[in-house]
Amino acid sequence: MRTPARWRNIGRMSLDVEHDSVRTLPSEKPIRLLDNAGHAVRGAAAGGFELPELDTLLELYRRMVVARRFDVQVTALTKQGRLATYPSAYGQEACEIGAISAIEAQDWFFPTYRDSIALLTRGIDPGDILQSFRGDWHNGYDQHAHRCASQTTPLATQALHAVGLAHAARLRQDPIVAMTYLGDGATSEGDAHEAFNFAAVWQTPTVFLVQNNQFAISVPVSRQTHAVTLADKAIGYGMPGFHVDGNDVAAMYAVTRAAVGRARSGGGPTLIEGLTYRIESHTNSDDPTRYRSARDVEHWKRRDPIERLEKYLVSEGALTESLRAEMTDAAEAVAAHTRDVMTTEAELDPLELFDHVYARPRATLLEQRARLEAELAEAATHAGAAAPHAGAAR
Amino acid sequence: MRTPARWRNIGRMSLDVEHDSVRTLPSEKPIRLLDNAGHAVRGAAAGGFELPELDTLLELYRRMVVARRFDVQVTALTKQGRLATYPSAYGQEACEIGAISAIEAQDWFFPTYRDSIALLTRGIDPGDILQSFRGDWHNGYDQHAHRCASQTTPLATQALHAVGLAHAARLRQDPIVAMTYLGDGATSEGDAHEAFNFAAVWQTPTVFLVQNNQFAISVPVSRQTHAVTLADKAIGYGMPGFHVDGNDVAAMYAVTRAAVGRARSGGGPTLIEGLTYRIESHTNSDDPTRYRSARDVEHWKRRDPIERLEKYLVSEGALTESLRAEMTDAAEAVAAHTRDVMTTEAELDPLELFDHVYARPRATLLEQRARLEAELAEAATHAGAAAPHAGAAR
Amino acid sequence: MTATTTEHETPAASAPTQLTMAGALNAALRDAMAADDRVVVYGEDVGPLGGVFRVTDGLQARFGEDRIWDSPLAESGIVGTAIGMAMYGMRPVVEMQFDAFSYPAFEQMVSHVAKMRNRTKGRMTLPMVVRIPCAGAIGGVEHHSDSSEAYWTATPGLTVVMPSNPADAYSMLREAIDSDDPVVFMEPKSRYWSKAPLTLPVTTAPMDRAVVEREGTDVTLLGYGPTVRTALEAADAAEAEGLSIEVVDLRSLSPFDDETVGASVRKTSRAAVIHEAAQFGGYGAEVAARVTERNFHHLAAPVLRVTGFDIPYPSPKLEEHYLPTADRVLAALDTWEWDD
Amino acid sequence: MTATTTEHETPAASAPTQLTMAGALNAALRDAMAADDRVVVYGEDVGPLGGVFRVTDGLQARFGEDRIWDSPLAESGIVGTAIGMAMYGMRPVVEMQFDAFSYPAFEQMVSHVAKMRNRTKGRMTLPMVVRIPCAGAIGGVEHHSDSSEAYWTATPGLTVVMPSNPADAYSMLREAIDSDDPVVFMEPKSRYWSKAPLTLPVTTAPMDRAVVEREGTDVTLLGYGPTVRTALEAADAAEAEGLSIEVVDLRSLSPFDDETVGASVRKTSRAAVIHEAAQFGGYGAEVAARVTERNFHHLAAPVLRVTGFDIPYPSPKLEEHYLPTADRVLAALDTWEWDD
Ligand SMILES: Cc1ncc(C[n+]2csc(CCOP(=O)(O)OP(=O)(O)O)c2C)c(N)n1
Ligand SMILES: Cc1ncc(C[n+]2csc(CCOP(=O)(O)OP(=O)(O)O)c2C)c(N)n1
Ligand SMILES: [Mg+2]
Ligand SMILES: [Mg+2]
Repeated sequence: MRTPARWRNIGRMSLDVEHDSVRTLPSEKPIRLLDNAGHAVRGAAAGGFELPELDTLLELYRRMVVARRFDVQVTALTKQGRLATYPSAYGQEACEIGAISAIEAQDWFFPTYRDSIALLTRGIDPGDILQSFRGDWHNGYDQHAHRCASQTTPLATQALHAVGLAHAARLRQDPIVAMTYLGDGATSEGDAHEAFNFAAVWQTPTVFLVQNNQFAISVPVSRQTHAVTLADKAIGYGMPGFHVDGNDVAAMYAVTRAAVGRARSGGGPTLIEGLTYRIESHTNSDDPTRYRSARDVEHWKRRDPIERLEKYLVSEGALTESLRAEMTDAAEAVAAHTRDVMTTEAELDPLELFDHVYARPRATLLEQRARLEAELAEAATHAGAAAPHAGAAR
Repeated sequence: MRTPARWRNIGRMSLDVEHDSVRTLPSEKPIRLLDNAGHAVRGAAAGGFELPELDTLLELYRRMVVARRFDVQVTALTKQGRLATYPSAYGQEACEIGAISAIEAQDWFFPTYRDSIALLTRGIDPGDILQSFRGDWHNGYDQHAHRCASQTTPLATQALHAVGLAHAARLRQDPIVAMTYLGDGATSEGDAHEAFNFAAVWQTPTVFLVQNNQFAISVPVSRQTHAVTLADKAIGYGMPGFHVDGNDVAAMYAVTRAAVGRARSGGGPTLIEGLTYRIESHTNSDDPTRYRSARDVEHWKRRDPIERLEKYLVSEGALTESLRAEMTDAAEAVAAHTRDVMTTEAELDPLELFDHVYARPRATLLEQRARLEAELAEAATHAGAAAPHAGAAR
Repeated sequence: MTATTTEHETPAASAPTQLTMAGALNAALRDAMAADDRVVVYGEDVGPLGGVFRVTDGLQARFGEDRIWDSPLAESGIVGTAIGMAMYGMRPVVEMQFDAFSYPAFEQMVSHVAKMRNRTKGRMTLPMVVRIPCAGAIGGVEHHSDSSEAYWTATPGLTVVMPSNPADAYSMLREAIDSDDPVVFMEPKSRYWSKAPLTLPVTTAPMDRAVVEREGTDVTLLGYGPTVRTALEAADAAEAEGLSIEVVDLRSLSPFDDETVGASVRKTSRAAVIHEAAQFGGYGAEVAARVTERNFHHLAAPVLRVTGFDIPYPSPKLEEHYLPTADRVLAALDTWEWDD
Repeated sequence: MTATTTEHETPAASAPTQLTMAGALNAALRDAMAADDRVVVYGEDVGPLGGVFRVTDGLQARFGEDRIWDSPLAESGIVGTAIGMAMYGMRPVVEMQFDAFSYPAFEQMVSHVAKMRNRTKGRMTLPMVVRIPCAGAIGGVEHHSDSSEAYWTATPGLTVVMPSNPADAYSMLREAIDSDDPVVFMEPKSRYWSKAPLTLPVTTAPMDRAVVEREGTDVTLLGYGPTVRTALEAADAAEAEGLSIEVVDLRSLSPFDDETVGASVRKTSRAAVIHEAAQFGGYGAEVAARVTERNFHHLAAPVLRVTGFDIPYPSPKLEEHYLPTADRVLAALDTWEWDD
C-alpha cells in the first residue's frame, strides 16, 4: 500500500511537506458539454472535457430512450399493482446511463434501489431486475454474470462494498474498476464518509457517482449539506471531485469515463456529483405534493436530459428518422417484454426460504422447513388441490 | 432553521446559485503565531490571527505547566499500578490547554479519554477526573457542575453529543458554545462525518478540535487520510477549517477563540486541526517501539510546546523567576494532591451497581441486588469481618 | 383494557372518535409538544411529509421548524444529537424510519443511550424517545420488515415498549415522553391503520405493565404488538373447540412484567409466546426462559415459542408463509402432551 | 476433547509446545495465510503493532502489507470493505478491537453479512471472518468488556462461535476461515493468555459441535468461552460435596448443538447455563428456552441461568462482583428443589 507523500516521514520532517493528494475545488458551476438548448459548450464551463463522438452520443441517446420507456412502463405496471414498489429514475437518465456506459464488461457496478435503468443498460433482463420490486425474492439477477451487486436499500452501505471489491481486484492486479451510485441523501450517512475515505487512503479503483436529484424522499438537499456542492466533499479525502450537470449525458459520460480511466491506471478514486432532478415520486407510495411544487417539477421537466441530447443530435443531422424509429422499436420491445414478464406470475416455492440461509443446512432450519412443508401439504389437501405447494400461488 | 442561500429555491432557479457556505482551503502550512524558537510569527503564516496579550500567554503557560506536571504524575502513578489505564497527553498541551481556555464557564466541553488535562484546566478535581482510570466508576465528576460531558471512549461518538447540545442551546437561545476534541484516528469514523455535517447543516455553535497527534494507537495518520490536512474536511461541509500548529499554544488559543466567538454569534461551527505529537505511549499498556522510532520522538520532544512559549515569555521578560517559582509550586501542589487522592483507596459499594441503571428501580434488579447483598454479608461473616461490604475493599 | 381519563396535562377530553394507531401516535406527539416545549421531534421526512407513515402529519405546520424538523439522513447522527439535546434538558423524540435503519445508530444506542445514566451515577440522564416503526406484514421489500426488539431488550439500560392498539399507543407514547429514562418505542407497522374509538387524552395501564386482554383458564398466550391480534384470533378459534385461552399483551418488553404474566401462567399452567422475529435468540427466548425459571413447578408443559422462522425476513410474496398465524399457534399447542 | 492430526493443508506437525490462546490464534492466521493467498487480514493496529492483544504479531513482517495491513479507524468501513473483498473471492479476516467497537459495524453485519447469501439465492457468498475479542474480566475501563454475542446470535444468517482453549482456538479459526459462510469469531479476552501444550496443526471437533468437557451424572453445566473454566471449577468443588457435574463447552453459539446438549441434559435431568453477559435477553435465554422445549419431560428442575447482572458492565474495581463465579453457580444449583 502506498503512503501518500504528504505524510511520508512526517515525524522526521519539518511541518512543511510535499503531497500528491488532489486539492482542487470542484467547479461551482456544474461541468456541462451540452447546454439545455442542445448547444455544445466549450471552454472553462466544459471543465477541460471533450464532447464525445457522435456515435457515442447516439448510443447514449438510444440507451436513454430505452431506459425511459422501461421506466415509464414499470411505473405504469406498479400503478396496476403488479409491483410492490418501484423507485423511478425518470429525469435522471443522463446520470444513470452516462455513468454506467463509462465502465467495461469486466468492471463492477454497485447500484441502489433507484438504479434499475442502469442495470437494464448493463444488459440484465427486466424480469430479473424487477423480481425484487415485484416481491418475489430480494434479488433476482446473477451478480457474478453481470458484475452487478444487488440493488442496495440500506443507504450508502454498498459504497463500502464497491471499495472492498475494487481493493481486492487491485491486490489481485486485475484491471477492474468498481463504480457505485449514491443519492444526495445517502451522502449524509457515515458509511458514505467511510467509503470515500477507505477508497482514498487505499487508492482503490472506485468511481463514486452521487446522483443529486435534490431530494431524499421529501427532504431537500439543503437539509443534507451546507457545502457549495456535494463534490466538495472530495477535498476532505484528497481525491478529485467533479460537479457535473447531471442532465447532460455527454458531460456525465465524459467525466465518468475519465474517472474510470484514471482508476484503472492506478490513479485512485474519484467523486462525481451529477446535479439532476427526480421527476417522479420517490416510490409509488410517496406523495410529493406534500413537499414540492408542481412548478418546480415543470421547471425540471423543461430540462429533460433526453430532449437536450436529441436537440443536439438533430441539429448535427445524426439522429435520422429511421434511427429514431429503430430506437423507438427497441424501446417498445423492452416495454412489451417487461409487460409480459410482469404480468406472468412467477411460481414461487415457499420451501426455498430455507435453502439459502447457510451453505450447510442447519438442523433447526430443516425442522422448520419440514413443518412448513407439512402445512403446505395440508393446505393443499384442504383446498382439494393436487399441487403440493398451493400456498405459494397468489 | 436557516436554509443556506446556496440551495434556496434551487428548483426554480438556474443552476447558477449564490451561497454563503465557506469554501476556503485551509492553509497547507499550519497557522503559527510563535515558531519553535519562540519568535513571534507574523504575516501570511499567522493566517490573519494576532498573538494574544502577554497576560493571556502567561496564563496559558501556567496552565500548561500545571497540566504537564499532573500528566507526568499520573503516568508515574499508573506505572505503580494505581490506575487501570491512563492515556497521556504529554506533548499535546498546546492543543489541550489552548482550546479549552478559549471557552467560557457557560460553555460545554465534550472530551475523549485523552483529554484529562483539559478537564483539569476546566477546574475539575484530579480525583474526580481519575476515578474512571482508577477503575472505581465509569465517570467521576459532575458533568453539569463543570459543563463537561464524561470522557468518551467510543471514538467520535461524543462529537454528535456536542452538536446536539449546541443545537438545543441555540433553540433555547442560550449563548452557549459546545467544544469537542477528536483524535486524528477518530476522524475516520462515520460519526465524525455525521457530527460535522449536522453541525454545518443546522449551523450549531460547535467547535471541533481535531488533535492530530499523528497516531491512532500504532496507526500513523497517513493510514487515516489521503487529504493534505485534516482541516480540509471542513470544505465538504461548507464550514471554515483551520490547520494550526498544535504545538503553538498561542495559535491554538487564538484560532479556537475566534471560532468560539463566531459560533456564539450565530456563525456556525468550525473545524480546527492542531498538528501535534503524542510523546508518551498510547496508554500504559501500549508498546510504541513497535511502530515508531526513538528518533521521531526525540524530534518532537525538541518541538515542546511549553518550552516554545517559555522562550518567548522569557525573551519578553514576562516570565520572571518569582512567577516561575509560583507556577512550579502550583504544579507541585496539584501533583501532591493527585498523589494523595490516588494513593487513598476509595470506599466502593458494590450494591451501587444497581442504583443508576434506571430512574425507577426494576424488580429484577432489586432481586439481583438482594442476592449480591446476601453474598457480601456471607463473605463478611466468613471473613469474620464486621464491615457489611467487605467484598468491596481490595 | 380500561381507558380512563388522563393525568397528562393535555387539552380537555372530547367525544370519542375512531382513531388509527398512527392517528393516536400523532395526537400523543401533538399533545406532548403542546404540554412541554422541551419536547422536540426530528428525523427523516418527519417535517412537511409527516413521516413515511404519517405519524407526524401536520405537526410542523402547527409547531414550526424549531420544534419539529427534517434532519440530515443519518441515524447515528439523529440519535447522537438527540443524546446531546437530552443532556441539555430537552426531550427529543426521534424517528428511525424502519427497524433496519436504526442499525447505523446501534453504537449510540448501546454505548450511550443505554449507559449514560449508569456511567454518570445518575447525574446525566437522557429523557429521550427513539420511535421505531417495527416488524413486518406490510408487503415491504427487503430491510423494511425486520424485528429489532431482541437487540434492544438484550441491552441493559434501555426501556423497550410496544403498543398493540391505538389507546395504548397514545397513552404509552405520552408516558415514554414524560419518562426520565430513554425509551425505545416500537410501533408495529402492520397495526398503524387499525382503529379504535377513543376519547383523548386517554390513559391506559402504566407502560411497564402487561395487560390481560382476554381471560381464559387452559392456556396463556403472550403476545406483543402485532401478535396480540394473532393471539386473540387463536383464542377465538380455540373457544369453538372448547379450549379457554388467556391472552396477555406484554406491552413492556423491558422491563418484563413477571407479576402479571406469572399470575396468568400459574393459573393456566401452559404458555406460549408469539412474535414475528426469528425464534433463535429472539425475545421469546427470554420470555420462555424466565417464565419457566419462575414457574417451573406450575407448568404442565414447556413454554412454546410460535415465531418467524430462523431466516432473514422474506420477500413480500413469501412473508405469509413466515408470519406466525393463529393456525400455527393452535398447531403448536397441539404438540403439547395434553394428558399430563 | 481429542486433538487429532489435521485435515488442514498446513506445515507438518512439530513437537508439542506450550501455546497461549493468543499464540494459537496467531498460528492459525499464519497457517491459513500460508495455505491460501486469498486470506487477507486487516483492521485497527493489526500491522506493525500486531494487534492490541498481539494476535497478529509478526504476520505483517512475514506476509507483507498486501496481505495484512492497518485500515483506517472505522469499523463499518472495515466490515463493509471486507464484504466487497469477499464478493471478489478473497477470504478477509477482519478484527474488531473490542465487542463494543463492533457496534459501528452493526448495520453492515446485520443487513449484509448475515443476509447476502439469502438475498441472492446463494449466488453471492461471503467467506469472511469477523474476529471479536470479547467479554470482560480483564480490568478494562468502560466499553472494553461488553459481551455482544446475543446481538449476533439473534441474527439469522450469522454463524457465531467462541473457543475456550488454545486447541479449539487454532482449529476453529482455521475452520472459520475455510468456511464459505461468514463467521463471527469471538475470542474471550480473559483466556488469551491461558496455555496448553499443542502440536500444530491441530484439529478438534467441528466448530458447530458442542463438546463434553467433563462427564457427570447429576447436573449439566453449559458454558462457552470464559465460563467453561467457571463450570469446571464448579464441577471440581461440587465433586467434593458428592455432586457429579457434567460440563459442556458449547463452542458454537449459532448453530446450537441440540444433540450433544440434549443428550447430556436427558442424562442429568438438570441444567444451568453460564455466561458473563447480562441475563435479560442474553444468549442463555435461548439456551434455557430450547433445552426446555426439547427436553421438558426429562427435566427435574428449571434450566438456570448464572450470568452477569442486568446492568451495564461494571468498572474494573467492581467487575468481580458482577462476574459469574463457581460459587455463584453452586449457589444457584442450591435453589433447585432437589427432592423432586
Ligand atoms: C440507512 C437507511 N436509512 C433510511 C432509509 C430509508 N430511505 C430509503 S430511500 C431514502 C431517501 C434516500 O435519498 P437519496 O439518497 O437522495 O436517494 P434517492 O432516493 O433520491 O435516489 C430513505 C430515507 C434507508 N433505506 N436506509
Ligand atoms: C469506535 C471505536 N473503535 C476503536 C476503539 C479503540 N481505540 C481506542 S483509542 C484508539 C485510537 C484513537 O486514535 P485517535 O483518534 O488518533 O486518538 P488518540 O488516541 O491519538 O488521542 C482506538 C482504535 C474505540 N475506542 N472506539
Ligand atoms: Mg436524492
Ligand atoms: Mg491520534
